[in-house]
Amino acid sequence: MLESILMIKDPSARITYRRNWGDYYLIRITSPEIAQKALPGQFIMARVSDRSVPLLRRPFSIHSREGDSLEIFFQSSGIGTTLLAGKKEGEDLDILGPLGNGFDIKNGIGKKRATAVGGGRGIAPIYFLAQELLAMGSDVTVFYGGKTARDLPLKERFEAKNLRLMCSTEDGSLGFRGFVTGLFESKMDQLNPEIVFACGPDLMMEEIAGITKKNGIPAQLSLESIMGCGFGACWGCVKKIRMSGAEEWTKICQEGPVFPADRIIWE
Amino acid sequence: MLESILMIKDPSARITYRRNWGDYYLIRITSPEIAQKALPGQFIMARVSDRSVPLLRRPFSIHSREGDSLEIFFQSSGIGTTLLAGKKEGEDLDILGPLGNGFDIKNGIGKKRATAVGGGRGIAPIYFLAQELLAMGSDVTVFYGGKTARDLPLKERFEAKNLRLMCSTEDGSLGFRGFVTGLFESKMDQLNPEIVFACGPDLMMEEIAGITKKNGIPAQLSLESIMGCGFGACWGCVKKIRMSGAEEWTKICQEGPVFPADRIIWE
Amino acid sequence: MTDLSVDLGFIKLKNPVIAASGTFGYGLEFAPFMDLKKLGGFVVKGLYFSPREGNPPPRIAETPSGMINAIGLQGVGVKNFADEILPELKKYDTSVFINVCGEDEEEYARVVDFLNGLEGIAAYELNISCPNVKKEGKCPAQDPEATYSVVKRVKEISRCPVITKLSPNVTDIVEIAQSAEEAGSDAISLVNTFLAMAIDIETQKTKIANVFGGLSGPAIKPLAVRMVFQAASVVNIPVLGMGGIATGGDAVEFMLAGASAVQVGTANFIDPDATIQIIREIETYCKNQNIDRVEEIIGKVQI
Amino acid sequence: MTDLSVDLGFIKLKNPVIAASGTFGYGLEFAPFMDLKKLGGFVVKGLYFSPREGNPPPRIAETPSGMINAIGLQGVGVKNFADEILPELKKYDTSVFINVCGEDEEEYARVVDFLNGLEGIAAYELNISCPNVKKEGKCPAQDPEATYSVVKRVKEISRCPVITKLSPNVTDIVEIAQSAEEAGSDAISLVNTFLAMAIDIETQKTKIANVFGGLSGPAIKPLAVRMVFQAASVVNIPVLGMGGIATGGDAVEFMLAGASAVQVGTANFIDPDATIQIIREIETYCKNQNIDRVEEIIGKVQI
Ligand SMILES: Cc1cc2nc3c(=O)[nH]c(=O)nc-3n(C[C@H](O)[C@H](O)[C@H](O)COP(=O)(O)OP(=O)(O)OC[C@H]3O[C@@H](n4cnc5c(N)ncnc54)[C@H](O)[C@@H]3O)c2cc1C
Ligand SMILES: Cc1cc2nc3c(=O)[nH]c(=O)nc-3n(C[C@H](O)[C@H](O)[C@H](O)COP(=O)(O)OP(=O)(O)OC[C@H]3O[C@@H](n4cnc5c(N)ncnc54)[C@H](O)[C@@H]3O)c2cc1C
Ligand SMILES: Cc1cc2nc3c(=O)[nH]c(=O)nc-3n(C[C@H](O)[C@H](O)[C@H](O)COP(=O)(O)O)c2cc1C
Ligand SMILES: Cc1cc2nc3c(=O)[nH]c(=O)nc-3n(C[C@H](O)[C@H](O)[C@H](O)COP(=O)(O)O)c2cc1C
Ligand code: FES
Ligand code: FES
Repeated sequence: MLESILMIKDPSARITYRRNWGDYYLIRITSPEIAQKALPGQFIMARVSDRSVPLLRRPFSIHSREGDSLEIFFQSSGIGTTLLAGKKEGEDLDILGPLGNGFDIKNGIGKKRATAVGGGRGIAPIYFLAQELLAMGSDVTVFYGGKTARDLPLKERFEAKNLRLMCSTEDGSLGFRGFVTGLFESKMDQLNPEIVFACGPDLMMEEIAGITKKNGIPAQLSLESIMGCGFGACWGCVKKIRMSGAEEWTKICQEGPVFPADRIIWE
Repeated sequence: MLESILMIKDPSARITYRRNWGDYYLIRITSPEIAQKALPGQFIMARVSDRSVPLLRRPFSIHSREGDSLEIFFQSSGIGTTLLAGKKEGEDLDILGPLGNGFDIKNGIGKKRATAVGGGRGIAPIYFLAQELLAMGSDVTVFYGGKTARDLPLKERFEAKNLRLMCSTEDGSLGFRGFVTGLFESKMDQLNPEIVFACGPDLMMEEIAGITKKNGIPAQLSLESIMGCGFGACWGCVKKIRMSGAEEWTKICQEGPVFPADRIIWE
Repeated sequence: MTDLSVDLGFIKLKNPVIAASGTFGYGLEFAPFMDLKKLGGFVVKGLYFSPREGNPPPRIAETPSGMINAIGLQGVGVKNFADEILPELKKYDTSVFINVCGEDEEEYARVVDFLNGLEGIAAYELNISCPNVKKEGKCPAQDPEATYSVVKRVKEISRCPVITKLSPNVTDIVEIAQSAEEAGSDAISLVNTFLAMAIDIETQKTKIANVFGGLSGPAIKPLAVRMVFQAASVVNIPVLGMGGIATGGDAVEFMLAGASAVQVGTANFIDPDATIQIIREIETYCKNQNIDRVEEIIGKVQI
Repeated sequence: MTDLSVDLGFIKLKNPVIAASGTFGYGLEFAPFMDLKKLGGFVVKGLYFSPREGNPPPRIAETPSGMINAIGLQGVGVKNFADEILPELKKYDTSVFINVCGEDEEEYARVVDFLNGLEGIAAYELNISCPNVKKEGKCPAQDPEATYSVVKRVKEISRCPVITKLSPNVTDIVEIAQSAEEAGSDAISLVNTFLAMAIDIETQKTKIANVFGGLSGPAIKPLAVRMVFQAASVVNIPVLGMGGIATGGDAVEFMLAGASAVQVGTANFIDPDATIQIIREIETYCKNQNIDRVEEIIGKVQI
């Protein structure tokens, strides 16, 4: 409830920078109030069109924050992301944010030996998270996985930071050959993380949950779901989560998108 | 039927030039097959969006033709014309054309002392018509009316041609003060036209019909109607026209948009 | 090569794409833009016995992802059609369906009786569901008994197969579909347009002179898919699905829901060659999904 | 200054804009984005007697100019609502309507009975029209007798005015509206969502886990306007119109068609302050048209 009071609608967040690598896009937006309040793992809902096709806003993790600006990093796949990819510098974007509860790094949690895993576009919030962890003086390892080398466009961005980066590709064109979960599991003993953060498709999240559970390490996972509103009004985005005892269809947008791995019920 | 066989769909007519005066826009499009066949008074149907809002194509008169290119001249008013106005040089436009039956200037009709009247954006086809009439060696007078001087952006374009131009504005900011039909009527005796062509809103067309009838001069009027298809398939665009004797709801897009004034039934 | 043909029992179509009635004129209007014989077939504009004047304009209004029309079935009547248009259509080597209209049961029968025996008619499609003719939008397809009665009457005299075209403006599409089947209909097609209204807030007048009109286009697709699914789940005759189809993917969606073939309506206005593109896109879909015969996908939605 | 207030007889609203049930949470979700007391009112999410789990996901799918939902009325139940939420809502100084749900007549009565006498309830809105709970989408609002019976039952015990919310999934909206009126309903609201379905052609599964869901949003506006017009033409109780309202112009369209007030649903998801913008736009419209009291436009469409 506290977080949600901070939600803001900024109908004219200015796009100040835009670049792309293939169908991956990075957009920087000036939106002082939202940027200043943003926490890693939170997201925005962007209005990609002023027509009724597509009708709904689209959710994007906050990829980084600098002063009055925030960045999003996304892959253009469907109609909404394609329209967003077509926006130009100087155009305004109508956004809601910061939304949801991000990664919990307060109370010393972030100060530990931390590992963060991002699969594909799921890397988006990991960058913001890693920066905040580093600022806390934490020892950070980032796993970054994708299909091919072309799906790891942020490699250099991460390399420029004072952290350990481990890459994987399914075709072996860069780093470890295989899934990022495989690489992550194989490095478990060596890294011995005290806390794991991850973001990616459901199947990957389920595997991370399994691996961390087996190793007795707490994990926080950022989930995706189709969202009608992004701010708790539609009850459309639910997943089954163990809440104060009972298993409930729980609103990802409001109670999440980040949940402790052991509270997520996999179907 | 003959004309309709010539209809073509050109999904990638290239926009090569675009300019505007306030909310009036001129767009030049390269579309060799359509341009070469175009006759004055014919129109195109432009797909202004690849989404289902707006759903239907929009009709625009052919404003001029030069080699492989044609021009349209329009006022941005609703969603479709606003989207079209936003298209940039170098973009492709999906158009159907040339559609309908234009002004009948064959068989010596165009060689007479001709007067053409355009109100507001209704001036669009008059420019093409005037050029063709001049090419036939006809003596041409053009009446061009609008609300204010700002609504007569094509004045100079016409002045550059070898014709008589008479302008009117409702507020008197340019030329005659009043409706273009008033100016036209007042010049009737002096000009003594043998044939009158006109394009504009229904009320204006009805007045022109009245004036020319009173003076016993044949007139050809270009009508507007909401169009579902533009090529005779939907029966949506009808107006009441006297066809081979009987009064019928007649498809403007196929049998018109230009009709002899004495065949139009005004409701 | 995917086999795109579909067998409706009473007729085999080259492919499952039929142009819908009232949106494809008498077919000829589309000849400049496409090769008509590539179509699975087309349904001509609704025919009453006598020529009809149709409704006064405005007859069309745009709505979000849709359009309202109230053409009022303006048309040439059976005699002119048989004399002047039908002979022309034979040239095009595709299945021609006749959309049969009537003010009452008697008129449906008269239209069919008149056309019976003429060459070049693949089947009749009984339009018992046009909402634009009467102001209240009422039609036989809103009542199971009325549906049964008119279908039965026509089946008794018809020398061609009969497809019954259903209205979506009903509480329970299933009972209407069953009535049509019981009365002997060889297939059903759905949906016709949804009764709709739009008001111009500046003039405070209705955007359609007839007050009400029928809504068509992408807006109605999810409602039409649902009805096709419900109807196809209960009847044993082929279902021709339509409502908002604009792409091959849309056509596939209807087939997965249970349609043996589809009809394309409003999309023809926006793209005169929409049907051809849709056929191509269905083929691509089948290739990507390793489907040899398009018939395999009929009703294959997993629920 | 235009007078935006509307008098429904049993209650006077500041302005004709009410946030629709299920799209405005319990109201509190919107407090960060807007000043709730500027609203004409809002309807809380549908309440059954007991807490409800709702449907499994996916619960939402986008369609052209619309969305399908099958939330399945997940909710806290009357007790939690009365204890924890209703007291919070009093702070906001606007009319709070309770959307009452039930598996059967008995449950509607129990919900009303439980809430009866609590402070801060402007009226009950009987949701006899939710299509997402049962797979077949059936509900009392599809039958005039069932409608009459449940409304009558609730009216007998209710200490608040009762608004009956109608389903658009019917052949004849007029007879249902009349049943509600005869049973003593103080007003009717319409439309609830249209029963719909969408299929993902890649997975060949339905896009909604519940198979069917309800279509809302701009796509349905022309259908909803038509039904509001038909219903308002026959009943003598106020009509609350809704379905696809996204702008002040849309709201005006419903009022011209006969609605005394409007509800805004899906638009709240896209713009949490949609209602506020709509109120402003209605005011601008009235100013431009020289209308002193917004009530003047109710039912004023020229036909
Ligand atoms: C909390 C959250 C944060 C996200 N952050 C990012 C990010 O930083 N970068 C990024 O590239 N993507 C992110 N996504 C996924 C992104 O929102 C979808 O890729 C996007 O909505 C697809 O929209 P579309 O119109 O292009 O695709 P379409 O397939 O046309 O979308 C159709 C509908 O499905 C929804 N949808 C489709 N894919 C997804 C998905 N994977 N997750 C949720 N809804 C989906 C859309 O929102 C829309 O309602 C995030 C999703 C969530 C829930
Ligand atoms: C044969 C013909 C030739 C035309 N030539 C020109 C031209 O050269 N220049 C120009 O500026 N305009 C021309 N028009 C008018 C132009 O088509 C409309 O201004 C345009 O369709 C408006 O679309 P919109 O989406 O901007 O407006 P909206 O108001 O959003 O359109 C809503 C619907 O109404 C229709 N519509 C709105 N106004 C008109 C109108 N006046 N005539 C016909 N349909 C309308 C639209 O096509 C659309 O279906 C012509 C119309 C016709 C019929
Ligand atoms: C302008 C227009 C005219 C129509 N005329 C007829 C008709 O004559 N007979 C008929 O059965 N259906 C008629 N229809 C309905 C269509 O055949 C089809 O059922 C409906 O439009 C839904 O499909 P769509 O969304 O693909 O257009 C007409 C539809 C439109 C838009
Ligand atoms: C996600 C969602 C949930 C809804 N839940 C309810 C509900 O609980 N009770 C109800 O009466 N209507 C419910 N509705 C229907 C709306 O109140 C409204 O009648 C419908 O959405 C049409 O209006 P719209 O097009 O403006 O959304 C719901 C609609 C949506 C989209
Ligand atoms: S997206 Fe609407 S409640 Fe979560
Ligand atoms: S616009 Fe379709 S027939 Fe004229």
